[in-house]
Amino acid sequence: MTDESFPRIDTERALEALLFAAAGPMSAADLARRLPEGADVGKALAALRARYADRGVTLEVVADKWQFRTAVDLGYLMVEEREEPRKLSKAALETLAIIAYHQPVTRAEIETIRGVGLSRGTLDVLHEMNLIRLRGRRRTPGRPVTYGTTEHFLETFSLPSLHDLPGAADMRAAGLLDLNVPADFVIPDPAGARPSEDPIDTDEMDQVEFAQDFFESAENGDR
Amino acid sequence: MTDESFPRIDTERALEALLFAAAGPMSAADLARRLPEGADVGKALAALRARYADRGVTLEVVADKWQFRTAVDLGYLMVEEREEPRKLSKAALETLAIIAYHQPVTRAEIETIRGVGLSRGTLDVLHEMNLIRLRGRRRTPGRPVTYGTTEHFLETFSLPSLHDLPGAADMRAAGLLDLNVPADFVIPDPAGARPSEDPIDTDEMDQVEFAQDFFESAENGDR
Amino acid sequence: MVTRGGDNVRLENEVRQHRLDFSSDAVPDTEIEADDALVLDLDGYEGPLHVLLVLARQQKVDLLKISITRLAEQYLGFIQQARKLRFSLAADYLVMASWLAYLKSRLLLPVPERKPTDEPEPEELAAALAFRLKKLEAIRKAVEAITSRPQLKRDVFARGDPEARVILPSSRLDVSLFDLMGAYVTQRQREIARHYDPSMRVEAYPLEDARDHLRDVLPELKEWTALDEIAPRPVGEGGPKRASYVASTLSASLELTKEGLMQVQQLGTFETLYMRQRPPLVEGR
Repeated sequence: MTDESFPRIDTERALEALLFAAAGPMSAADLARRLPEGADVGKALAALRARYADRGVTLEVVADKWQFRTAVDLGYLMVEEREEPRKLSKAALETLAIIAYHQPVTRAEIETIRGVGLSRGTLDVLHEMNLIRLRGRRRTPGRPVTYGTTEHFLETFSLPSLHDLPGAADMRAAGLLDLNVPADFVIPDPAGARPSEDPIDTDEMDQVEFAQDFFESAENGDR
Repeated sequence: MTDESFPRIDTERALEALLFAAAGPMSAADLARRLPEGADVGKALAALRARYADRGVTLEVVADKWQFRTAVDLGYLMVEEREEPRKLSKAALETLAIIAYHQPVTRAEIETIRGVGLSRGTLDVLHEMNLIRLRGRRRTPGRPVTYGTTEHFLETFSLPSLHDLPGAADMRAAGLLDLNVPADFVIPDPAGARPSEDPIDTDEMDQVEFAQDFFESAENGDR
Repeated sequence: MVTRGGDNVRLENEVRQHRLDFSSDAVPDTEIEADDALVLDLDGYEGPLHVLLVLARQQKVDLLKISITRLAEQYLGFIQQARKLRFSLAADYLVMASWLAYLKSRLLLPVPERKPTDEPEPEELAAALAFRLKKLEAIRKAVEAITSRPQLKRDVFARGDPEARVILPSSRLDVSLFDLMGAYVTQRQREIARHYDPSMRVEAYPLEDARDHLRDVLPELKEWTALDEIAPRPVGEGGPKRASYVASTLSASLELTKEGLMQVQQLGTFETLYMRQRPPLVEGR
């Protein structure tokens, strides 16, 4: 008991209620705003997390926010609640992984890593599932659009933040996330060799322009 | 420890997860069906209920079904103001503007200026948002009710007083007035002298509401 | 793109057919027996790089230490087999094949005494290819790592209790005084337009008069003169407005210009219009 004006146990209870009722993960700041002045949200969250650590419902950090979720080992009980996730093709999963680990990454870079052009629907599917978003434009000639992952991506794969992508640190250390290709690198690159053949490009660019204008709101729409 | 084949603690955890993720309240039988054989659901539910008794989320039984709910005393936390400011519809904004400049103004006068009938909800919305009020009754045949703006209206638009509503010169400066408006175009000074009115007494309010309903539905029939 | 997609589909179909023929459903995704390179599950292996990665794994060493010459042979073998079975391979596969054949030959040839300066060392190319495969493999591993995370709505479940929440509409209004003014003026102007009375004829400066006037003043217009100065001023009350004089004069000037009698020019949009008598084509004639 310090000089806290709002006692710890009340803070914990309030957080339990707020997190339980929340429609999605809540940040510590969101939570603090909903509590009386003087509540030590950080400490209470840590205490709650410990309290629920071995329960059937645990307090998890996803996308830098807090959320109650059922314990991983009890997933087998949840047959009725389970939603068969939409099956992503190998190409889509690979593209998603490249976007996740290399972000911000351009379409051309994705194609270079995979050694094959992105087929029409791949990015669409990932967009539609709200796993990826437009991040901005690369400051290189042509100002290509870059892609990154959404908060929903982190929520879906139970990741506290992008820093927690499995194996990312090792990959980075081994130079495997380096997008710079040596200048004398001349492996045939069918993907890069004919971007202008894709008739969808112009249409797509329009959409991209549009999306970028509304970049802020698009981002807010993630939630 | 009895001969339970599924240990108590596991049952409790499983129930926590099931009740937490369930779409609605679940009966003990529903729960038992979802658990492995030999789980003592009754005991585990009682234990869980005790465990959560003084938490921010409590386990409640309603009509023989179990459900986690936020603690009653924390209900005040659940009231949340939507963050996005409300937008006024075009019709509401236009009606508000006429009331502001022409107050006290009758419904018929508003309609004359607008050139279209007032739809039923428009005045209601403005009333509900506390932007307009009934001011009195015009001393003309039929003694129609007049409308004016509220204090809250002034606050919303950061106006010190009705005198400070921008006039024709301001509108012209803002480029809002067409150049072809006739010379006799006048914008009334809402704070200026008005035809005298009778006040509305409170018990008259009911009649007013009634009269208005009648009058509105008749009007809706017109369109 | 379209043809490539078509090829892929066809390729996949044929592979599937092939598998059905030999009733070998259980073709592993990634591990392929060395002598069974043809029975590649091409499902999801969209490009030559993916095939190379599968082949490279057969060498069972770190990708950075693979033998590129052997990899080239494996790949060429794969292409040969595929063609023998008349799989229609997308052009990418053949481009890769010829590049690998070239790389292999350069790796095997004795190092020339005078190196051509414009070509990279074959060893560098080989290393770059190996690194590229390593990158792709890393991404494949990343896919496994990500998809084996507890997935929301598959392994873990969250539930909001939105019924518990009472959402009050915001008391703030997203509206400005400017909006209010705008809304007011729009309506008043609509009202004016509604009360427009067509019986009140607007006096206009007749086009014929404007033309006659312009012809009269034309001989004096040796220099560029602003339209404003040329158009007559309204005289007395009740006649046409100044705007009408200007408009009719402009119309008339365009007619005269078309007839080749005068010239009109404007330096930019909304700039002053200047007009003058058309100078004779040849001075002094």
